[in-house]
Amino acid sequence: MSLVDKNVPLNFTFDGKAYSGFEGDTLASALLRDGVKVVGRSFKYHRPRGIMGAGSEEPNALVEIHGRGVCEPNRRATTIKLFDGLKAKSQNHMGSRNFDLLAVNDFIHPFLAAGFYYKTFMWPEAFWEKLYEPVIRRAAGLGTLTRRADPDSYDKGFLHCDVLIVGAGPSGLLTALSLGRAGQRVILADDDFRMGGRLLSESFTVNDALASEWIGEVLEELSEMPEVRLMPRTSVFGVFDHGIYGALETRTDAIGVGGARQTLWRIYAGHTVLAAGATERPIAFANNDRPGIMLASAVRSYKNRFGIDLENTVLITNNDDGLRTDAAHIIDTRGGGYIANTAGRKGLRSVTLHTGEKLTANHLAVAGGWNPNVHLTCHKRGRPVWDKALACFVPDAATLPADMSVIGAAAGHFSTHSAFADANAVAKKLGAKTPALPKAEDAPIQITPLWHIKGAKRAWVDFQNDVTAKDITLAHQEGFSSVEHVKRYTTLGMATDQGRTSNVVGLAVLADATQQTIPQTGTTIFRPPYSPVPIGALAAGHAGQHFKPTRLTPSHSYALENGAAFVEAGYWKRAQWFARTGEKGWRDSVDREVIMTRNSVGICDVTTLGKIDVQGRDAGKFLNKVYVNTFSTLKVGKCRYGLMLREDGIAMDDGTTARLSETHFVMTTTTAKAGPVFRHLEFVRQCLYPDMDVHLISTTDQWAQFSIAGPNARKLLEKIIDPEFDISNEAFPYMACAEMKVCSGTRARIFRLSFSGELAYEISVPARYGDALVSELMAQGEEFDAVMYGTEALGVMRIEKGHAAGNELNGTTTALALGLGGFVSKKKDCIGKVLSKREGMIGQDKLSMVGFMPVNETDKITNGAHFFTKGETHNAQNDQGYMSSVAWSPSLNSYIGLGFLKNGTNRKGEVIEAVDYMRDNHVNLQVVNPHFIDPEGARLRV
Amino acid sequence: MSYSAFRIFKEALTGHKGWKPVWRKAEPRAQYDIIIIGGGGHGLATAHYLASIFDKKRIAVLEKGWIGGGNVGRNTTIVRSNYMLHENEGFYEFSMKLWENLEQDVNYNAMVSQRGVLNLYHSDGQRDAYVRRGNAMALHGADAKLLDTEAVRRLYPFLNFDDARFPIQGGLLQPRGGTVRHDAVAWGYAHAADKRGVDIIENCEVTGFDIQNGQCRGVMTSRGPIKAKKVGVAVAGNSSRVMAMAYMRLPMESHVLQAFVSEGLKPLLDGVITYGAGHFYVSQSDKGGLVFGGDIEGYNSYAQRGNMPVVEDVCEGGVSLMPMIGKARLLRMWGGIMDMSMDGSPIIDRTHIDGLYFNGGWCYGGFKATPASGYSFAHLLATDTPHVTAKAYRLDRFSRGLMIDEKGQGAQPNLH
Amino acid sequence: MIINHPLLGPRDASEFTYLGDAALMLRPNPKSDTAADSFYSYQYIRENTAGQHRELWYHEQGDRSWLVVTRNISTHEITKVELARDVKRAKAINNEAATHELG
Amino acid sequence: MSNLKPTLPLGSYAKQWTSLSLQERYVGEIVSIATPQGREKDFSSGFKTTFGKPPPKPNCYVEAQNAQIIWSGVGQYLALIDGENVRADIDIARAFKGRAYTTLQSDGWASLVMSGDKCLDVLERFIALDLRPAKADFAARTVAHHIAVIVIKLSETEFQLLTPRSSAHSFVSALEHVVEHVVQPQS
Repeated sequence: MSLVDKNVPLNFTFDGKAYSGFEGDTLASALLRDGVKVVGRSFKYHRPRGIMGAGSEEPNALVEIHGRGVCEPNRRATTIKLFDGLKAKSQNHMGSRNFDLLAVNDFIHPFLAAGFYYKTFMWPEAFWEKLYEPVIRRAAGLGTLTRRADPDSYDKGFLHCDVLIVGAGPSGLLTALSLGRAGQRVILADDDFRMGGRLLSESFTVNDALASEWIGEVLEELSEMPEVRLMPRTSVFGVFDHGIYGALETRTDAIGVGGARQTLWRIYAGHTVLAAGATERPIAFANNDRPGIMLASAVRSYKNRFGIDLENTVLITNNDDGLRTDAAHIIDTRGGGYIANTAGRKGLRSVTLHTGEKLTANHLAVAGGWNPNVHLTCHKRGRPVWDKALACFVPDAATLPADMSVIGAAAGHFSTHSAFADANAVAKKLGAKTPALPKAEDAPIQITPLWHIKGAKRAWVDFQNDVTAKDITLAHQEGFSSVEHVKRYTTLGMATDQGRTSNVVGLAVLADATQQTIPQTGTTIFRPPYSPVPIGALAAGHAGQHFKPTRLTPSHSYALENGAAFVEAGYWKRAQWFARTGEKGWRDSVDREVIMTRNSVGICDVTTLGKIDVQGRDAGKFLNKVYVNTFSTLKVGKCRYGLMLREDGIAMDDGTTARLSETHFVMTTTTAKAGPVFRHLEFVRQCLYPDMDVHLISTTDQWAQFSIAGPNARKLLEKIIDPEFDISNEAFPYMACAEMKVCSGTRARIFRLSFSGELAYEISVPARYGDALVSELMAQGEEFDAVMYGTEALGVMRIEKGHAAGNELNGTTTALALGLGGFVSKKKDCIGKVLSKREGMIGQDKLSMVGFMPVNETDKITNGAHFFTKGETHNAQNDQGYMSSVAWSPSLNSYIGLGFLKNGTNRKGEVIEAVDYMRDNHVNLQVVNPHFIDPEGARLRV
Repeated sequence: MSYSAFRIFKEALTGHKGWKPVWRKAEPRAQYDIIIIGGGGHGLATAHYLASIFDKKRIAVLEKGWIGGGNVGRNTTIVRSNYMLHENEGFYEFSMKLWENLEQDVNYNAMVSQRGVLNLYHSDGQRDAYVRRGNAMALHGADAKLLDTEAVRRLYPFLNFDDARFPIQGGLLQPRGGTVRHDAVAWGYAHAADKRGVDIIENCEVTGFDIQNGQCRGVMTSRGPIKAKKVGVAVAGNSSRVMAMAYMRLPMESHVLQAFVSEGLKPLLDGVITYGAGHFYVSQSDKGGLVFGGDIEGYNSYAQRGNMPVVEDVCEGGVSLMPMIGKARLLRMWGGIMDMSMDGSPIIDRTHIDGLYFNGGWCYGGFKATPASGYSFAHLLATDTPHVTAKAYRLDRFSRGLMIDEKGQGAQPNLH
Repeated sequence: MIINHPLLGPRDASEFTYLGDAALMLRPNPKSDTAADSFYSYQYIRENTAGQHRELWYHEQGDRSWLVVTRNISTHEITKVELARDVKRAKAINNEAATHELG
Repeated sequence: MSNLKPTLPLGSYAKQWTSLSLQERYVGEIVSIATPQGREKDFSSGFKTTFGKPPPKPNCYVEAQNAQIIWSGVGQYLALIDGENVRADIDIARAFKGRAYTTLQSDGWASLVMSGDKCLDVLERFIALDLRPAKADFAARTVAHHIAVIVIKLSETEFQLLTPRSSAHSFVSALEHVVEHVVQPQS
């Protein structure tokens, strides 16, 4: 009577050899049934290893799953649900799994004791990276990660419930039943693909019938309850704040078969019932790691659940539960029996008893007692406590999260009866009526702990990381007596199984060495995740282009069709330049865009600039607080440049703000700072001055905004503006703004602003018209040879004009340094004003923004260069500042730059050295006025 | 006891019976010349340099738990000296030079492995900032190379060059950067300090300062009062808590930073890579685990643990940069408490209380600073003058407007 | 984490942006003689006590409210969530009081 | 009327799966309406006059004649108004007799309607809000895949999603990715 379906055979390969198993098998059970002994190699000594457990505790049988040209390494064969076509391979060997060249480590093991590497490999100094370390690195590691993109796709989701039940064994199932009947929203999750827990692996009865019948009835009822969600193959791996749990649901182990291979769930639970069961632990004795030596509970799982009779089985146990295992020979350590050694390198052949008697054995079942799976009680730093009678750690009510209950074996209540009793108690506590207790076994725990059978030979504690009992005593001898030190020094419990089978045994060995009790020696803290989680699942949905959203401008389609190259500006994609046929490189395009704009007219999409509607009776007063200059006096129909400081006196952002009515301003921010500025304004509004009448709304996406710049800007704009509006210089001067209509009645806002230094306007229309407007502007502009220009030309023109931008507003510059000290109103307070006056932020020797031109006109200026006074040594002490923006100016036929120079304002005319080691470019530069073009601003006022 | 290959050979043949404790389990004495509070990397390094360079005697290190249990034992093991501001770069380059001679200095293999630290850039603006930084490094004698996309591809062909939301444009490489086996740093310094007579006293929690007339004369501890001529505090993560016992408030918040390790994998990644378009940096340990991390959680915390959003954010960064790691599995995560200072840079200074010295504010950059921090703090404790590379790390720099703000984020610690 | 928004009920903390100590609501008086000192403390000095912490969170991906959250920063337990504007209005007789205390 | 041709943010997107459909829905105009400080009573009566109903509570919307009004923040509402009227903000301010600050938002949002039995299975893989117990007048703003979204419950099997115009394409592609893990493409 087993739970595999022999009518459904499944074919698979292991290390290239064909095998077959059945529906309901794990890879481990199928391999065992086919007599495979050696499944992999251990981490350090490369010892042959077989299958030790039957669940997620497995430390030995790690394999790779292959598919679609990649592999998933380090999978426990015991948790892989067999599927047809599975290709699995063993890992961590040089050669084959049966003949691993690195097994030489096993023969020189005395030289590889715990921490040996800390004491040597120090000479000669240079040999570490070149010789020693590469050798160590090659030998270390487990499976291999394929150097190709993960072909699988994952989901991420959010579930909400009243009660999350972790573990669908007897206690979890019964709890779910009661709560489900009471109409509560319940999630029942279990990492196994079949629900039932230990009942599946034992030969118990419930209500005098096979346990599987009871399980079937309960699952059937649960599956019909709309508020109950059954989640098999779901590992609840982490406990986070406020009742949030991380869980990983696996749909299939096959790689790249379409759909979501796994789903990462964030579960929001009102209460959590931990019914996670317990894990059996081994006993440390000489050569206890041979293939064929298994946990007794696993031997029973393979027999009862998977229908595999493991021949020639010997049992060693220190407790009654172990006696449930069928064995040809029983060694009950409570009667004084123990094992002196084992033999059989690639598969157990014999067991030598303390008497010297040698038993022929192919399998050895080890029953060292059970450890409750308390892991999830520790993720919020709860500490389990030692229960002496049960010889295990149990959850401590005092440190348990208030919204968590632990029941059944996870609480140290091991019998099926007590599991059911716990379930009813917790269901009652959670307000549900409970059914009569199902009738089940109630065997008491009878255990006399035996942890370690001492001897000269190595006895494994942490199988995967090859930590032996001797390593732990050696660590203690060297002063590493804190359990955390021992872990770190020996690597005990640090392998992929996180010490599931080794932590308590290791602690016991350490306690023995320190002559203390186990609770005196300590406990180890369990950290998330309970079981390893694929990084791909944690990143679900965010690979490749989906890593972050993409924001598109209203002219995106137009730009795509007109040769634009795009640049990332935060999440935005902006046109960088528009290449025309015949242009050899980006510089050709950018130079043309600049020249044509300065000679006639250019159009640029500036929608990405943040736009914030500021409305209210106190809007002017509010802006006075956030800007260094005054806005309350701004006339309706006018714009003003504004500089905003952080409270620490450093420039935060700048932009122009227009006044549309007495109570209505429209602020613009830089593209990068749109979000942070909005947040800051809301902080000022809600947290500092909640009594001001001000409302803020972001309108960045609402309005498509274009800059129209160049001597012909007005002529172009006049062609589209509706005839009732006058935009002559007299009627609509520099810094004017108004709501108007364009293209026969299209609502538009016109701002006479200039970033380029030319006669310029910014026009904004509801974004629905953005795409049409840009085409219309270009069509109407044909007679002027109008061009679209991108961010590069925009940058060139603003550098030519000497406007600070993101490179200058870099979070370390003051209004003074930016040459904007004069903007700071002396009549009023503003955010940042007080702290901007600290001694370290004022004074002549501070950095200030100036312009630079090469002395030798063929020299190139490079951004990021550091400045030095001519003739001084190039070292850190003499550093005079740095270059922040550089452009080739087609207008001046020269490279130009903006940068910060100590006392820069007073050094105009001086020749300094710009030093750039990164590009090997050292040049002499002349310090000039940062306003390279039209410093008087005549052009923008025409 | 001294370590050597010969010694290992001998011990291996004689059953490892001769190994002695790496450091003595010292009992507190009534009085010391100098007490260091905090048996982490910085505190133990300070003790080592006080004894070895400044020839000081009667030194104790007081540790409330076990040594190396704080941030030196819970970081991502990266060492580098690639800073932009001179106030930092000089200090971290000094630290790098000390790392390069660490093992010989302390006779303990901390596996200083200089396999390179590569910071990727994805925009012209980032590139220019890295050029400025690389030039600052060069001015301090550090090594820096600007790489273009192709050079990055030659180093790490498996990064996402084809389908990236933010394409890799290049990187700033510091070949001398790398990793160090973090726990071994604490043990190595403890070993060396112990050999020079420093008392390393574990399970000894400081519960108060003995301050009279503006003068610190010792400390109260869970194991009784201990007198000292000078007391140095090196308890990053808990600085505010400890200094509050001296009635000092600091320009600092405590935040939690999570770090992650994958299951062991065969060698894949030689050096350290930092993503410029997401919160993700990664290296591979000698044991084969990918060690990676990202940003701090963003809210004040003294709990050594974090939450899901950051885990996901870091993994999203990882997969977008290295698409193959989707198939690697996260094995373990942990959190450390960071002293986040108000400008992202540390403090090594005297306090207004005579005899009380402070070292903290390391943000999440404390590990790489360990040797220079120890050296500079020892210098300050021994000579009452700041070490030349740590002169800017003053407590009063905020009131004077002399912030050292690498990231330009201002007085908001969670943005540094 | 979950923040129980006083108007919207429980929301995942990832909808919010964190700023810091709620004392940042008490901007000192810029006209006071001690403005330089009080602004320095206001901007740079933090109690940073392990335990109860009143702090500012902004519901950036929600209703744009600034909230004052009372949270134990050793355990992350949240005991109170208020609208910042209500807190400010209730406490601030003088909007620019030169005080460092809140509540 | 304008001789510029308006475009919908997603170009009239529509896609059908076996048991689920997703399509862009033209909503007419969207106007943000804010309450002047200290004039809350005037505002309420203005609201009632204009829409014939009291304003919605947090997490809710109200159906008015030709409009759907969502609570969007303290003292702020988002009105979705039938029909094209690019001056809707000005008209509403007028209807409120100046007792409200209004801002045109129609072009700031893309609107999608998701219909079908599997809506909740898709949405639970997309946003963190608990939608299963949501009432019939539920509306709330949250975030999905780093993108803002306003979720409006129309019925048990129909939800309207408003998302910012500039990132609407990213939003749809993230949503499609999830949909295709839950339902099969229509054959």
